[in-house]
Amino acid sequence: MDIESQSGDAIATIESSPFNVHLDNFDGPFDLLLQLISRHKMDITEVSLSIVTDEFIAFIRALEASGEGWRLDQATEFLVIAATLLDLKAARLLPSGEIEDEEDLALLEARDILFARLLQYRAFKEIAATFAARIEAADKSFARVVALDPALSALLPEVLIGVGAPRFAAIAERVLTPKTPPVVAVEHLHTSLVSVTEESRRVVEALRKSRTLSFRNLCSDADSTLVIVARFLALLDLYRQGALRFEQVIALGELQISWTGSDEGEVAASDEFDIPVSLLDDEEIAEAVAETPELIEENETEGGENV
Amino acid sequence: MSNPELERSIEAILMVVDEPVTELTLAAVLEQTVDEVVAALENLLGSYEGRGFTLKAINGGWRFYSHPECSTVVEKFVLDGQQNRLTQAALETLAVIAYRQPVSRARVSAIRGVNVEAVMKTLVTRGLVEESGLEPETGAILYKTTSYFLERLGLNSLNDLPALAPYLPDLDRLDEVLESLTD
Amino acid sequence: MSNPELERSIEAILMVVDEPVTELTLAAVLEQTVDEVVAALENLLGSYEGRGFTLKAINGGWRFYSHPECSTVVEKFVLDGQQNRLTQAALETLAVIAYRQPVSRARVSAIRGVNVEAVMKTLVTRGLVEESGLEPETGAILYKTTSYFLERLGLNSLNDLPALAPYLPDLDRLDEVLESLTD
Repeated sequence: MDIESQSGDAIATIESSPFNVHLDNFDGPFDLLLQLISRHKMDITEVSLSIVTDEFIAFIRALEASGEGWRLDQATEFLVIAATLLDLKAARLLPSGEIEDEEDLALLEARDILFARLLQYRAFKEIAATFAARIEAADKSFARVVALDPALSALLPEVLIGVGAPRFAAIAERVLTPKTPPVVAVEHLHTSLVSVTEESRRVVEALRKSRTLSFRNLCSDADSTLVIVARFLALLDLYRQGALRFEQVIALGELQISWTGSDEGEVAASDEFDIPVSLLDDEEIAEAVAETPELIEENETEGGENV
Repeated sequence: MSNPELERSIEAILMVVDEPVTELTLAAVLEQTVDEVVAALENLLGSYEGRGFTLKAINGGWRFYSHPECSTVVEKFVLDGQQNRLTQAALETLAVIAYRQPVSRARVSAIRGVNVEAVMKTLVTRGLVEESGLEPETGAILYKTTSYFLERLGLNSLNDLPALAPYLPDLDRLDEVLESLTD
Repeated sequence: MSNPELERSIEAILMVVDEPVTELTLAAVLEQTVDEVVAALENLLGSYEGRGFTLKAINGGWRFYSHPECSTVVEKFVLDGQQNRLTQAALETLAVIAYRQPVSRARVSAIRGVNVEAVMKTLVTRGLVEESGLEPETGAILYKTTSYFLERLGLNSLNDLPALAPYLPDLDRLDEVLESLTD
């Protein structure tokens, strides 16, 4: 992809401004694109596709190294971003106003569609914020729900249940179904549950001792994939607290973790991953995944220093 | 708290409660003296002149009622309207009681996720549900369905209620689930 | 029946109901046209300015509600079930469904740029979204918002949703392009 070399300058300017993405709302490739555009007030087409590609591959490799293997959802998400970026770049390379043949026209249309898609995505994101505000407002009003006055109910004809027994049972079934997303029950499994809080303590201990460790080393004594995942989550949480740095000198290389936190004392471990009763459900996995691009953010900075 | 604000708060409370509320309770919640609350209630009462509702104190508790002069339309509405048909809320509450009886009101509330006080009272008034002793641990009143309920649903006994899917939590598990929700 | 009398009757009826009453029901019981009933409801609504309660229509049904500004005191009396907060992902997915309904999961995914399977399931479980037939060409299940969705957002109808247009910059051809995306 030789077009990438042209964007080298643009990347330098990205590095000069702190790349500080708030990831609590991150959800999907359009989000990442939007954040790149809006936070840096830059043309999306100036992003180096090769750097973004390297970051994603490194990220996927890190997962692979952790024993997690390729995660299909993350890999496909990457492909969507890469394809979108590629289309945008291709469209940008067209000289504006000089449409010579039908292929040019098609590319311009592709660009329009991509931007329209982004704009549409952003519109729904903003609308969602008004939904949250409306729900909050609606929650502040309480409906008057009162029993019929006994004097009045004495006037009533025989009560009509209005449904037959099967329909009545269906209603009971619906109402009695817990109103939370179904959670996979794991009580019947014999694996002991892994605690991120606990693994976080081990990670902190190991890093304080060795200062720098590769993720591979950090997980060398892990006896299950769950432990590796828990340590990975613990690392993300510690990174968020600013207690460590990630380094990955070359794409696809080892992920090095350096301790930058205090040498003593308790490091507060987030217990958000340690959910009682169950494994993470889909939504929570999605949320955990959404946080992982913090790695990318760090890599981008590191990569920039090396350029 | 200025008087208009006090009156407004009292209106808001009385509009959504089903049980009459005493002046003492209002005074305690609103952090006012009973005299101030009584004065506010009297002001409110005066301001409802000509409206279709009014405030009444019964047994020391205040509540909104429709105005006696409007009883004809209210009765017509109750008879004409689909009031002999159970509302969705009543139907859902009845379903919970039928399948989980005997059950306390608090537990039905927890399952349905809303306050069921008024609906329970309607079900009792309509003769579909009745009290059935006290819960030993909490002393809460337990409710069960009546034989009139079976008759209206066209069943001979509770055993004829269609079975529910086996995956639904029973009462014991339900408590755990509910607890995990509020933790 | 003069207007004040109509308004008074409506107030009296709304005071005894345990579920929302439509304008049509009111018109039938009070032997008035729907337009007259609507005008009376609007008059009433205006006359409650500054009071602790208000009238609201959700999905076409009218009821008395406590005023949102009084929520703090009312909450001390009303112990509703815990309302679950929606995640950002759920809110955004809900927004897409609300504006594009009926819509297939694949199309929502395309707009959001992510797989929405888990979030859709959550929305259905919470009763905010329901299935609404099949897409004729693909056979994919279509989804739409429920009346509970309207209730949670405090909307009378989907028409009361804010217009999407102001959230989209005014670009030439954007509408065409957007249509080509969602069609």
